Amino acid sequence: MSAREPQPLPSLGTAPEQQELPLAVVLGERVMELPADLYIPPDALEVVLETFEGPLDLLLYLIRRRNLDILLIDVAEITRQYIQYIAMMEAMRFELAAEYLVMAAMLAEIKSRMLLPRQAEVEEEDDPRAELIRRLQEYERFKAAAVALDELPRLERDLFRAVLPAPDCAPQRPHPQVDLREILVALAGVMERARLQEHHHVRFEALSTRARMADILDRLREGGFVPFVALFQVDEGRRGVVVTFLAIMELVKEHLIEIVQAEPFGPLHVTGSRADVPGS
Amino acid sequence: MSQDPEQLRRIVEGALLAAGRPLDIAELQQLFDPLQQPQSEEIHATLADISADSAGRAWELRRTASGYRLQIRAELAPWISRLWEEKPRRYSRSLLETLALIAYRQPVTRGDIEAVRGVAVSSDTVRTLVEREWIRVVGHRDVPGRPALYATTRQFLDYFNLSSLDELPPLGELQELAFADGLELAVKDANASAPDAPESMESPAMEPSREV
Amino acid sequence: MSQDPEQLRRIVEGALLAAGRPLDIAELQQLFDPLQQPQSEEIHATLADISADSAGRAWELRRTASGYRLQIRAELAPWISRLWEEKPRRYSRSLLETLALIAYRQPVTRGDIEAVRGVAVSSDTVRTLVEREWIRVVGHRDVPGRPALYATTRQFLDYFNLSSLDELPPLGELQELAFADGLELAVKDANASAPDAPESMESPAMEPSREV
Repeated sequence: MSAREPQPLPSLGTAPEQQELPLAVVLGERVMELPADLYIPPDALEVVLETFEGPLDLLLYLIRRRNLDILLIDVAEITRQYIQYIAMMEAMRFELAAEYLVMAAMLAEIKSRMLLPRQAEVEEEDDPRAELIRRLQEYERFKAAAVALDELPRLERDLFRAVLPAPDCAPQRPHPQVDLREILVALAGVMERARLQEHHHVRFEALSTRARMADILDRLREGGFVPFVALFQVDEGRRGVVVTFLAIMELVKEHLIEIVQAEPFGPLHVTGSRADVPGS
Repeated sequence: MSQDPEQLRRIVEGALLAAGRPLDIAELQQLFDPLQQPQSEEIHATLADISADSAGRAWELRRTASGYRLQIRAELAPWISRLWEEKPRRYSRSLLETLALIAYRQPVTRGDIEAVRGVAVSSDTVRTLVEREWIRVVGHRDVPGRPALYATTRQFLDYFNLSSLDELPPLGELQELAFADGLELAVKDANASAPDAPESMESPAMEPSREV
Repeated sequence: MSQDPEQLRRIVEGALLAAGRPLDIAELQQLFDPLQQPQSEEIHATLADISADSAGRAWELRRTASGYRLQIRAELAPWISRLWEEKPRRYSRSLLETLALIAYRQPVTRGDIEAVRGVAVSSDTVRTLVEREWIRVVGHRDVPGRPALYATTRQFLDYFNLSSLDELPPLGELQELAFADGLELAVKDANASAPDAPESMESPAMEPSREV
């Protein structure tokens, strides 16, 4: 199993690393006419040869062909047939994987060993046929498993997904969840960074004042003048009044709003800073 | 040649469920061997049968310009659409910092936030917060460029279960948080110590030298 | 919270039809608002209902490795397959044998497969199987060259209508095979002496595929 990909059969006599193997047997038995005991009509031979999945497959084929009812087969006969087949393949210029030659060598070796006087007790492990039989059996199981797999009902051939168009619906993207703590940690981080930059001292007013500043700006967005006193809500009590007052002062300081008085001692009005009022 | 009506229905039903596109009468006929093709009247009757059967099911039979198709009823959209719901992302640190600064310093401009953070605030960040309805524009500062002033919204308070901004923890406590991640912070307790008088406006962190 | 069973059934049925892929119980529960999610028992009951209802119809509910799906019954394939011009793809013996070896012996290396098949496994075959998402690399064997170990995927099981590897057809008994010369070598337990593949010595009895 040295070669990954099938490769053209080299001239058998010159196959370099096969020298010590009895490939001469192959050459010796090479026949250019169709063997008489091939079971395949000559015109189908090409097709059949192409379908073999390797030497084990070819060997299994040969054994099973001869062996439909007989369990035992003559290794010499099988070897002879195998070699005839690969000779045919070679003659027909099939791209033969090196595996076929290795198998030919293995068979030839088994055959030659069978010809030697048999020793009384042959350990099974020493019998070169044991390994071959094991491999053939193993391969045959998976060959059958592949057939069974192919017969399983499968999508796109036997089964079809029932798929209907979905109703129009914009895919929803849920908003990220945020924990208040994350905001606080973020703020703390910013402030720490700002503190390290000496020139960026950050001042924070009371949050109630900040919130009220936003509320007041919001009320003034549409332009025009709002009576100063209208910004205060009596039901908020003294604390609310203080907060609103501080918010207004801060907004004035930041030039976000203006306080105007049409006449001395007249009512105060508040308006968004001038540029904020369209047309002014 | 006439088909067993049950089998005919199964085949037409199966084809409509598998096709995922409209099939016209001719296409439905061509599912059969030429010698066994049902008449178009038979197909029509089968379709009527299928349509009647679909009452109370997830699908309905619709006739479109290019033929008949089964489709999932529109009223199931709210559930079905969750099949394609994206996983919620997480907000970036810069977004959270921006949100925090708006919450604590509102109303502020992008420039104000950038001055504190020391880095630019992306338009995406602001847009995301506006789309989430957590911040809104409450005005414009009267300086060149008239930058928008941002403040938090009612929805922001609701999301964080606050009745007012006062319930945000005071900044003094935040100092201790600066490097303490995952610190348990009881918002309620913080509220109890929220400043409510002018003099408490100046907590340790806040020297009055503010940059605009 | 319990749902109206009729509505629950419509929603599950609709989702299975819209998804175009198997959905598991958790995915079906997540079609609902967190506060209204049916219990898994309710989902199971609904699926049983849908399955019972499909008797005699074109479709069937099938549980495969990734979940539940509605599919057109195999006996209708002769008609339904005419919807598509293209003939279903056929797979070569070498691809199927390679796939079978991976399915029954996983995790295996290319070398393991070649040892059984007696012939090189082409890179094309492996690439095709990986691209179909039927196999994937699950690790590397700690030997020189660190060859990739392949295993089958959930998509493989889904495609072949299986809910787990246990449902693969049982691997056949070793066929009797022997050479004649009086010395019969019926190797009964060839499996146990497989060379250089510790993992593959486990019985082909298929552990559940290792999905991450």
